[in-house]
This record gives sequence, C-alpha cells and structure tokens, in this order.
Amino acid sequence: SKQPGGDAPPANKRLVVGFSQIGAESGWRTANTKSIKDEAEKRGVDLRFSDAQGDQENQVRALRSFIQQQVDVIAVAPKTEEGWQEVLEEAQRAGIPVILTDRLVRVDDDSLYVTFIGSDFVEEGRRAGQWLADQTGGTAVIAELQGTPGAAPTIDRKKGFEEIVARHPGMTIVKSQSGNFERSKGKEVCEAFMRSPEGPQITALYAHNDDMALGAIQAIAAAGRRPGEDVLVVSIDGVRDAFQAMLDGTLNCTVECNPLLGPQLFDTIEAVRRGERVPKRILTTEGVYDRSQVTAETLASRQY
Amino acid sequence: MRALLASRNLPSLAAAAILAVLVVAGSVRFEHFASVGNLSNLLGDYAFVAIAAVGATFVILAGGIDLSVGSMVAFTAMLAAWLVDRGWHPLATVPVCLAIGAALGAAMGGLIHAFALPAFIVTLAGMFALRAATFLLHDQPLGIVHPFLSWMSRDAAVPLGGAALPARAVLMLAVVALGAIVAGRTRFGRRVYALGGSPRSAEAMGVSVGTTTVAVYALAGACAALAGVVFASAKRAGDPTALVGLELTVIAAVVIGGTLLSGGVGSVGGTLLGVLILGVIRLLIDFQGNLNAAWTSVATGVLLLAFAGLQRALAGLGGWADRGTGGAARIEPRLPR
Amino acid sequence: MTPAERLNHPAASPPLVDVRGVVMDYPGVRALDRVSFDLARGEIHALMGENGAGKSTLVKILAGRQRPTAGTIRLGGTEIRPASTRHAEAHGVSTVFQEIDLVPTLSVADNICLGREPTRLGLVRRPRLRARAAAALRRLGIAIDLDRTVEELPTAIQQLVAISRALDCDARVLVLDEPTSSLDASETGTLFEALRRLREQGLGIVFVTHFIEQVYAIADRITVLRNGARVGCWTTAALSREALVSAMTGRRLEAVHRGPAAAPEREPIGAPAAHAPPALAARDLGRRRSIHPVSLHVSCGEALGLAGLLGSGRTELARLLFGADAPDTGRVEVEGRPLPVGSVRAAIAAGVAMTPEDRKSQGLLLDFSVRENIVLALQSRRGPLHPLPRAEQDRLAAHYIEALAIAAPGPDTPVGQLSGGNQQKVLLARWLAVQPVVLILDEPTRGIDVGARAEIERLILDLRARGMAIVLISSELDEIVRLCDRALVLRDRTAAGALAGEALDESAVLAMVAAAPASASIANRTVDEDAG
Amino acid sequence: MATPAGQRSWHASPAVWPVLGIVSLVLLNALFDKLLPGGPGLFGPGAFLRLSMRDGVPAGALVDILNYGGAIAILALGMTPVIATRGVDLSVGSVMALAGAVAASLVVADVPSIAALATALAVGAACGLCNGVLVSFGGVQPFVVTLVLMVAGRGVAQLVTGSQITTFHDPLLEFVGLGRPAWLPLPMPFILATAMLGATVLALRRTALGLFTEAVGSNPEAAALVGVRSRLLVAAAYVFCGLCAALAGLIAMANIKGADPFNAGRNAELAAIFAVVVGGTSLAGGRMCLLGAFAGAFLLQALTTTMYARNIGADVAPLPQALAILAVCIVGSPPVAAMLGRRRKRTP
Ligand SMILES: Nc1ncnc2c1ncn2[C@@H]1O[C@H](COP(=O)(O)OP(=O)(O)OP(=O)(O)O)[C@@H](O)[C@H]1O
Ligand SMILES: Nc1ncnc2c1ncn2[C@@H]1O[C@H](COP(=O)(O)OP(=O)(O)OP(=O)(O)O)[C@@H](O)[C@H]1O
Ligand SMILES: [Mg+2]
Ligand SMILES: [Mg+2]
Repeated sequence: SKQPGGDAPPANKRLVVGFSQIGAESGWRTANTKSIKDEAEKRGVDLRFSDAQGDQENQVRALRSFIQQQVDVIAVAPKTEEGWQEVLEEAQRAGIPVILTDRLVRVDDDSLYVTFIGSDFVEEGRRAGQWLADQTGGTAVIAELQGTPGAAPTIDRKKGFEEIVARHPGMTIVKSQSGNFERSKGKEVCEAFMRSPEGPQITALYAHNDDMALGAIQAIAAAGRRPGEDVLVVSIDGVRDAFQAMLDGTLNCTVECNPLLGPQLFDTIEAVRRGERVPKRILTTEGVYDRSQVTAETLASRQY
Repeated sequence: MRALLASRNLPSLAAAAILAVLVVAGSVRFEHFASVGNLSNLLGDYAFVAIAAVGATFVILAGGIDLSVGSMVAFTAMLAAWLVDRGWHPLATVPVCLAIGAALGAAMGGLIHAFALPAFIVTLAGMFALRAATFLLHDQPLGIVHPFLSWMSRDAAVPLGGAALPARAVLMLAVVALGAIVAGRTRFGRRVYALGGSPRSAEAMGVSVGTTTVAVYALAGACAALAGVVFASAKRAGDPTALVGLELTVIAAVVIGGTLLSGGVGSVGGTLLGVLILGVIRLLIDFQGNLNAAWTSVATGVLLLAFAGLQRALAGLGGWADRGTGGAARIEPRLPR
Repeated sequence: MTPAERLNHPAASPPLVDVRGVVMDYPGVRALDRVSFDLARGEIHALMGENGAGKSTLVKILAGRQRPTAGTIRLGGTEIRPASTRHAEAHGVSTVFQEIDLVPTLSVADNICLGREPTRLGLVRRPRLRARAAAALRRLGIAIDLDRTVEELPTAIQQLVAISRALDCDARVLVLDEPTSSLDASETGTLFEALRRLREQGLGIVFVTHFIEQVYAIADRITVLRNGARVGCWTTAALSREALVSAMTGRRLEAVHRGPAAAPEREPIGAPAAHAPPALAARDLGRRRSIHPVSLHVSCGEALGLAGLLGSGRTELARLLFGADAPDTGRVEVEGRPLPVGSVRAAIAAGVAMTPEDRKSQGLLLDFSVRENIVLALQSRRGPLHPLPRAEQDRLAAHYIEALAIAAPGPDTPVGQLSGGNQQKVLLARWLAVQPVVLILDEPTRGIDVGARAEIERLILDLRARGMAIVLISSELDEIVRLCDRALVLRDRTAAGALAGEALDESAVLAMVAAAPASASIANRTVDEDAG
Repeated sequence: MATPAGQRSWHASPAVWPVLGIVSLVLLNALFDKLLPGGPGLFGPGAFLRLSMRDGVPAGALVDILNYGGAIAILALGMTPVIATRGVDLSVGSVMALAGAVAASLVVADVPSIAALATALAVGAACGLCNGVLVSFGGVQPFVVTLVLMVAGRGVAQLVTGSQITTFHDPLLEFVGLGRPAWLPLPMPFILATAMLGATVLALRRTALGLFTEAVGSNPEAAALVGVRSRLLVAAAYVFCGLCAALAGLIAMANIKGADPFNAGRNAELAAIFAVVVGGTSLAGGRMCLLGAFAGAFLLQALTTTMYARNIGADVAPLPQALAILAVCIVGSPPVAAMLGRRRKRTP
C-alpha cells in the first residue's frame, strides 16, 4: 500500500485530503473552516470535510472513516490534546500522514504526526500579558474571563498570562471566572465582577477570547465605567468585531490568533506529498493589535 | 417467531429494517462504505456508548430516566486514568470504578425512591455533581501510558475478515447480550418491565419498588462506569470536558431502538440497533464529506426525522399505532417520572 | 364437617385471620373505625357494605398495601404487620384488588407469574411459565392468548386474569375485592366452583361484593361494615336478605327498593310518531375485526338494552355509536341527522353521551377533584372559551353529590381518593350534567352498592320518562329486563336478535344468547378471529 | 396572586418550594456577606443585598437575578403546558438561537425592527407548529421530534447568520433585553416574563384551556371521550412553547446586542425543564403549576448568580448547585411533607 507521504501522486489522480474540524462554536472557527475549504477548492483538492459538532469522539470516528476511505492525507484540528494515540497509530499503519492544525496532541511518539501548524496558546497568553504590562508599567488590578473549563486554550492562555503577571509584583488578578467563550456569559460574569467588593478597583480585563471581551465591554459600560479608559480590555483572537470595538475605543488590544490556515495547510500537504521534509512545528503568522494601530482600512481588510 | 413479530417489537424491527436500508444506500452511494473495517470501527467507536446505553435502557424500561450518564462516564474515565497515573494496573481500576459507579447510581435511585423525587431532577443533579467531581479529581485532560493499554489496542483485537475488531467491541457485544438476557430472561428483568408498565400495579403485585428502583439505577451506574473504563482505555486519557451531552445521545439511541420513554416497553437489543443507527447516520455524513457545521446539523436532523417518520409508519402498518382500545386521539406515552 | 359446623366450634382451631380494632385514618377521613374481623380455615367470608363503607380499605390492610393507624392482625395466631403486598404474600395472603392491578404492558402469562416465575440457574423458564399461566387460566375456564398484553383485553378478561394470578400461588388466605363486578353469570359460576374447591382445601376466602345473590350462593358468613364501623357478623343462613340490606344501609329494605317496582311509568311513551325520527339510529354499523354490521334505533323516552356475553361486542358497538371508533360500514343518525363518522365531538354536540365501561382508564381523571370530573363533559361541550362560572360548577357538583349520594369528603377531593363505587357515580354524574338526548351507559352499575343501584335504576327510569333515549349495556340480565323496553342481543359480535315488550324476559334473552352452543363461551373464543 | 391551580391554597401550591429556595439563597448570601471576615457587610459595596441606583434604575445582584432569570422563566412558562400534556420540548434552545438570528439578520438588512421582531416570533411559532403537528397528528414521540429540531435548528440559525455573530444597533431590538422603562425601572426581561405569566395564567385559568390541557395529560383517553380536542390542544401547546422560546431568544439576543447562533440557548432546554419540574409539574403529565415554573426559573438564576457572587469556579460550581437543587426538592417532597404534616398535627 501507500508509503507515508512517500511516492509522488500520479498526475491524473486528484489529491484526497480528509479534514476533521472540531465544530462551529464561534465565528473564529467558521473562518478557519472557510479558509480551509476555499483553499482546497482553489487548488482542486478533493477535500473530505467532517464537522465533529464539538465532540472529540466524532473526530476520532471521522479519522477512522478517512482511513477507510483511503484518503491521501489527514488533517485534524484536535479538540483536546489527549486521546489520539490509538487512532494515530491506525493512520500510521494505514500509511496515511497526519497533519495537526490549531492545537497539538500528546502522544508517546511524535512520529505519529508529520507536523503541527498553528498558534501557541501559551504564547498568546504571554503576549496579552506583556502588552498589559507594557501599557500599565506593570501595575494593574486584573479581572480574568476564562474560556470553557478544562479546554486547551483556556488552560494555556491562562498559563501564559499568569507567567507575565508573576513577573510583575504590581499586577494582580483579583477575579477569575469562566465565561465559557460566550459573549452573553462574558457579559453576565463581568457584571458580577463589577458589582463585587473588588469591582471598583479593577483597572484591566483580560478575556480568553474576543467574544467574551465584547460582552464584558457592555457590562463595564453598564456599571458606569468607561471600557478602554477606566478599565483596559485585552483579549485574544482578532475577530472583526474586536477591530470594530477597537475603532470605537472600547477594546484596547487583541492578540491575533489566525484562523486562516488554509494556504499554509495545503502548502504543507503538498510538500509532504512531494516527499519533502517539513519542520515538526509550523507557526502561523500572527500579530498583536493595539487600538492605536487600527484604522477603518484595517477593519475593512479583516476577513473574519 | 410469532413472539418476535408481536406488536411491541415492531418499532425495533422497523429500526432494523431502516438500518439495513441506510447501509445499502450508503454502499451504493459511497465507495469503501460497505467494508468490514467500517463495521469494526463502528462497533469499536460506539462501544462505550452502547455499554452506557444498556444501563440506560433498564432505567427507561423501569419508567425512569438517567441524565447523569455523560458525567458518570467522564467521571469514571477520569478516575481510572487517575488511578493508572498513580501506578495502578488498568485492570485493577475496573472493579473500583464499577463499584463506585454502582454506588453512585444506587444513591440516586435511593433518593428517587425515598423522597418520591422525579428521576429527572435527581439525575440532573447527579450530572452536575459528577461533572464537578471530575474537575475536582483533575482539572484538565490527563493522559496515561501503560503497556497493557498499548497491548489492548494493538494485539487484543479479534481478526475479522481482514480488519480487526477491537477488544472493546467484543466486550460491548457481551454486555449487550448479557443485558438482553437479564432484561428478557430473569425475574429481575420482569420486575423492571413491570415497574415501568405501572408502578402502582407492580407494587400491588408484590414487586418491591424500592429495591428494584435502586437496583436499576445501580445497574445503570455500573454500566456507565464500565463505559468510562472502556473510554479511558481507548483514549488513554481522562478528560473532564469529555462527553457533555452524551445523555441525549444515549437516550436517543434507546428511544430509536424502540423503547418507550414511558417505560415498560422495549428491549436491550433494540438499543444496540439505535446506537448503530446513530453511528451510521454519522458515518454517512462523514462519507458525504462536504457538509460544514450548519449543514451537518441540518442533515443529522433530517435523517433522524426521516428515520422517526419511517419507523412510525412501519410500526403503524403493523397496528402498533393504535394499541389498546382508545383509537381516538391517543397521545403518545408519558415521559419518565 | 361442613364449614358451618366448623364455625360452631371456634375453639377447635384459632381463626386463620384475626383482625382486632383496626383504625385507618386518611387525611380528613376515618375510613375504618376499630373494626374487628375474623376468618376461619375453609370458610368463605363475605364482606359487605355500601360504597365507601371501608371494605377495600380493610382489604388493603390485609394485603399489606396500607398500614393501619391502629389495631392488630393475627394470622394463625401470630401477629403480622404486612408492610407490602410482597410481604403479605409471603405470609400466604393473596389478593385481588378492586381496581384490577395488572401491568398493562406485560403479557397475560407474565402478569400471572410476575414475581414467582419458574427459573433455572436464574433464568426464567418460558415454557414452564406459559404452562403454569395456562393452567391457572384453565382453572377459571378461560383460554386466551398468553402473549397478548393486558392493556389490549377488555375489563372482564382482565379481571379473570387477576383472579387467576391470585389463585396461582400457595395461599392460605385469598382476598377478593369485587372480583365479579364485570363478570356475567357463567363466568361467575366458574369462579365460584373454583372457590368452593379451594374452600375444601382449607383456604380462608374473603369475598367482597355488592351482589346479594352471590353472597347467598357462596358465603358461609357475612360481616357488614357501615361508615367504617363494623355492624356485625352473621352466618349466612342466619341473616335474611332484608336484614342484610338494612344492616348495610341502616334503612329498611322497602326504603331501598321502592325504586323500580314502584316506578310510576313502566309504560313507554309509545311507538314514535311516523314523522318523528328516532333519537338514535344506526344502519349497518360495523367495523372490521370488531363487530359485524348491526342496525338499531332508539326513540326518545325509550330504553334499549344491549345484552350478550363477555366479548360479544357490546362495548364495541357502543363506541361506534358514540363515534369513539370509526366504523367501516354504516352510519349513525341522531334525530334524523347523520353524524360524521368517528367524531366524539360531533356526537356530543348532537346530544349523545356515553359512560365508558372502564372508569379508571377511560373515564376519570384520578388526580382531579370530584367537581372537575363532574363538569368536564359539560365544559367540553361549551368549548374552552366559555368556562362554567365557579358558582355554577359548585352548584352542579353539590347537586350530583347529593342526588347520587356520592360519599366524598367534599367536591374538591381528588376522585382517586374515593371508593370504587363512588368513582363510578362521579362518572355518571359527569354525563347526566350534560343532559343529553341519547345516553349510552356501558355497565353503569359496576361496583355500585344495592342502595345506590336502586337509585341509579330509578334515575334511568326517570330520565327515560322525561324523554331521554337510553342505550343500556349490562351484564345483569334482570337489570336489562327491568329497565328496558327492548333489547338487542349480541352474540359473537353479531346481532343475534331483538326482544321487546312482553317477550323481553330473562329466559328469552338467555336462550338467544346461548343459541349457538359452544362458540358463545369465552373458552372457545379465539382472539385473533376477524369479524370483518 | 391567584394560585394557578385554582383550588389549591397557597401553602399547598408547589410554587412555595422554589420561592423558599430563592429566599434562603438570598439570605445565605447575606449571611456570608455579613459574617465573612473582610466581607462587605449586609449592604456595603459589593454586598449581595446592595441595591445601587444608576441612571435612576436599580442595579445589584438581586436585579441581576430578575434580569437573567427572565428568559428562562419565559421558556419555562412555554414548556409547562407541553409537559402537562406528557410532552417535552428539547428544541427551545435552538429556537432561541434561530429567532435571534432571524431578527438580527433582518435588522441588519434594514428591515424595520418591528417587522423583524414579528418575523422572529412567527418563526418560533412555526417551529412549534412543526413540533406540535408531528407529535399530535404524526404520533411520533415528542422526545424524538423535538430532538430533531434541536439538532437541525441550530444549523439553520448558523445558515441564517452566515455562521457568525451578527451584531446590530437598533433601539427597539435592544430594548427587549436591555430596556428599563421609565414607568417601571426594572429589567425588561423580568417585565416581559411577568407579563407572560399574567397572560398565560389568564389564558389557561380564566378559560377552560388549562383544565383541558391537564385533562389530556392526565388521561388522554378519557379526555378524548369527553370530546376535548386533544390533538389541537397538544399542537397548540407546542406552538405556544415555540413562541415563548422565540421571545426568550430575542431577549438573549438583545442582551448582547448580537445574535450568537453558536451559543444562544445552549442547555436552555434542561434549564427550562428543570424549572418546570421544580415548580411542581410532573413530567408524567397532568396537573401543571405555572407560577411554580416561573419561580423555578428564578431559583435557577439565583443559584448561578450566587456562584458568581461567592466566586466559585465554573468547573466546581455545579456541585453546590446540584446539592441546592436536591435540598429544595427534598424539602418539598411528599414524604417530608407528610412527616411535617404529622408533626404539625401533633403539636397543637
Ligand atoms: N387514598 C385515599 N385517600 C383518602 N381517602 C380515601 C382513600 N382511599 C379511600 N378513602 C376513603 O376511605 C373510605 C372507604 O373507602 P373504601 O374504598 O374502603 O370503600 P369501599 O367499601 O371499598 O367502597 P366501594 O364499595 O365503593 O368500593 C371512603 O370514604 C374513601 O373516600
Ligand atoms: N375471550 C376473549 N379473549 C380475548 N379477548 C376477548 C375475549 N372476549 C372478548 N375479547 C376482546 O373483547 C373485544 C370485544 O369485547 P367487548 O368489550 O366489545 O364485549 P362486551 O360484550 O362489551 O363485553 P364486556 O362485558 O367485557 O364489555 C374484542 O375485540 C376482543 O378482542
Ligand atoms: Mg371498594
Ligand atoms: Mg363491555
């Protein structure tokens, strides 16, 4: 049968790629899906797309069905890091190379996947923290809106941010609660923050994604304080609504987490098919956007 | 044969017929669909769902409902992973998890009976509490490495026409068979059916309602715990965020398999059919391969609806639709208490 | 030694069951007040009393379904406190409850053997189980499909299945709460034979009924309850029918029975005028698998009886007339206007009413109050947007509680807490409140005490006299003969013939019912036969 | 307030238990505020009981409960008749998302906001109609029917918004969730929920509709035999539920000034069913208690708000919530009631 990424594809046969997406829990995720689908179409790749509807089990099942369908390459955006050993071994036995996007997996043997394309959540947390430290000179009373408990981005974005906070004695996190990555929960939880005894002292809000920050901004305003001025707001993702908010002056900074992985992913896939060696870790190009940099043109250029 | 064709088996038979249709349709439409590999994947991937669903079938047959399955599976999976992480042999975690699952189930059953509380509320509370307990045990995914687990997934599979049937699939089939025997051929099984058919009459006929209720929930807890161990061993991890919403999948499988939510009617074998139908629907969507999230939801819904309509129509042809004397406006059965 | 002789030597053996000073308090009601009761070996002991007297409550206490507030129960000399039916059965007390308690979704065989299935290595032995169930049914002379679920069976068959179940276990004491309320003469006869055999074997049998003749046919002793208190205990021979009735009611017999005999107008309004269409007419009304086409008509002020054996199709016919089932052939006319097929609403709107046979599953809303149950049909006819004012509801409830002597703590008591007979009266009240043109009564006196039965019979005559058309289904031929102008006899789901006027008497009906010898008996009825 | 069940006196109404639950939660919070070292005291800044005025509108934890409980209460009111007819509606969360998506997309496309609101409500009712017709005329189990819409509805909502959160600026749409009318400075969701409660109680208890609905759930066969139009009633119950879900969806949407097709109404069906059951309506059908469902919804929200106030992490918060739920149910359970009743009888 096939060698993992070995032989060059016959010219007449279309490249078949199976891609397993986590679900559609946010606009970020849909942009990610769209980028991959569009790129596949552009390059004439036969993309077998599977949406797991938020359930990692469905992802595992999708991978097994890709193996049955004898696709050429499998790409997967894993929901959590754990739980991939067995199915990746099966893919390896079937000679299908696997590329990870967006999140890494933890397996005994990292030859089970070819490469990982995506951002580093810990690094994103660090960047958000660093921005805040730079902006405030290292003194801030911070409220943190976490993502879904136990999820990889939640754990890592918290970890990275806390690393920076630990380095600055003037920065303290006084409130930290999950807003489930949802705009409405972000708002509800932030209202509780503002109302709490510590509420009046809070000078900064760190949200694990833009949606929660956008909800929180409304809560801060409703509590009679100016978001972006009295309370600095920093979040992660860089969706279009966040840029709009920066233009409005209510959001201070967003750390980009680029969902537009399509081109990079298919470049890599083709490289793998050609038998080239690819690095084990391919970082996506991502920026940190401060509201001072944002203009109407930046907003217009945002694709998601 | 006549007993098999009895009117209350019709929904299950209809489910089997539709499952066959789905499989044939898939084979015609997609290359590689009808393969032994897909079959063994299906059985392996849904093993833990089916094991949990066997327990849920008993609960629903007894006229109850168990919303705590998802949390229970996640909790016991985490417990198993946690124990293995502390140096236990994976096999040694099985009795511990089963005992704890059964005890927790029995506790819920006990509350339901002792305070005459709705099962919905008690098991909803159980669902919340167990999810929190999972986080308390370990607040993020916990991977485990153990030679036994590698051996299980690589070497303990049963060869099956060119593919390999995972050991967990064999275990699942055994549990389903055992469940079917317990439900259909033991006194306990008869009591469960009686309790679901009419708790009042069952009590009047000498069925001990309390004992049976507690036993049924304990059984469901044990099944969910076994499912948890299977899950942990297949994933080689425990995950506190895993399997949110599994309860709906499980209940849907039970109901699709022909068991009435009102209790007293249904079968364990039907439940396996229900699980497989959900699995085949998912497989069809994966093979279709071009549905994004929104269309995946819509397609799942439409397939389910088509399925329910067909099942209803087939069963209706057999006269199941108007059982009893009340032909006029027979409203569908009661929900569990 | 005959049972009566044995009774005369009480010292010889202690009573099998000895109940002393039992008190049972429900919230707001004292259902039993220091009642004592004893049962000897090899005795059939009848428990009698009006509706709500406390008979079923005593039965439930014996069976472990209800814990008494005070008092003791001794079984063979040792005190027992049965905490559940299971517990009581372990002591050898086997019970048939008034509200037939079977699991509707289980098969006949499973119901009969539930909890005592024959097993080997923990597995139920199906063939043995079926054989045992079949044997238990045979004892009562019935042969029905063991795999049918109980909910598919008519009330009377369910009752027989429940009795078979009670007979199937090794009991020392058998308690039967109105086992014959749905049975007709021949089934009752078979049951009595079985009971006599058990009596010979030394069982003690408690027998609750409202049929006085049955008591004299089988009981050795009679205990009478009134308003929860024991009135007395007599050997059957020592108590005349008159004395029994007055013990039960606290009134003299004439007061009770001034009903039918004294009813003023036995004579009907007479043949309907040629131009006036009958109140209710059916032509070739039939339904596949249930009843062959039947034609009938009833005029205003006339009562038509539907007679026949169990399963002869009377209930099915009534349901077709009422539109509860859709007929395959024929149609129904009310006062000359055809009714749309299979619409209960249309029938009700046209002035037809029907009290169903099975009050628990088809009639009452058990957790609703007496008042709500009474006004339900009237309200339904008025439509949801014209609610009956509360005052009017209260008036109606009060009126019927009084008129039918419904023993209830108040109009807001949930119907489920009433005694069986009183529940039946509530069901009647519901349809009387509608004041229909045609009233179809399916076994209206099931489980109703003598006094109330007389009241209801008088009521029926009265309604008829006031111009209502009545269709009466009853398993008691004398009731049909006494109350009806004409009777339609059904056999094997076919109209076997009609009787009217002078020709309508019990022997004529019986002759017609029994005309086709073997096929009329339940034992030989195959279940799946297709009448269509 | 008239007890919905008509003949029940206040202390026998099942609504008592959730109300007591809310009261004790509030008291518990106050106790913590007072007793914890460094706590804010009973009415200090940040205290649970503290009500501050902002722009002439009261604000505080208690107001938050009214605000966020409103949508759940409306869902629960819609769910109650469905459950009373032995049904269940799992699709309410998806209908919420769909209604929000429709309204927001229309407004963004410059449709007049009043028309957008009306369309969204109509879409909700139409969803209910689909459910209702399939259940009552199609005879399919309610669980299955509504599961289908639960799965598919969210997909449709995503299609409507093009799989993104549709943000809008529209005073009328925002008013549905964020409004604080001058004549009654309370959160609009609470006002809407109370109005719905009033309207529902009137519609069901001042007519015979409530009685018929309960009759259908209590004994369908008996109801059919007295000529109650069971099918129509059952279908109507689902339509009403769909309508309520749409209204709740509009509130959720207005509250964040955006329609979130991914998360709006997630797990709302569990919350609504919970509120109904805690409020004393049995899942087996029959008797229903609208006031109880209403109170049950606010009990649920009071629990959530308490978790925020006490700073309990979302991962472990379900544990105390579960225990609180059980406590409320056990206190209100028949055996405990019987025990208390016996005690009460003995003391005087
Ligand atoms: N569960 C209950 N709750 C409250 N009261 C009850 C309950 N069951 C019975 N009662 C009351 O107890 C009294 C006795 O009822 P019981 O059923 O024993 O009468 P009965 O003699 O069997 O009458 P019937 O001939 O009508 O069956 C009645 O007044 C009845 O209302
Ligand atoms: N011996 C029997 N075994 C099983 N089913 C029977 C038997 N007799 C009647 N049935 C069922 O009863 C139905 C007809 O009985 P139906 O209730 O109409 O008769 P009925 O004359 O009203 O008798 P009842 O006095 O019981 O009301 C049939 O559909 C049949 O299924
Ligand atoms: Mg009785
Ligand atoms: Mg009959």
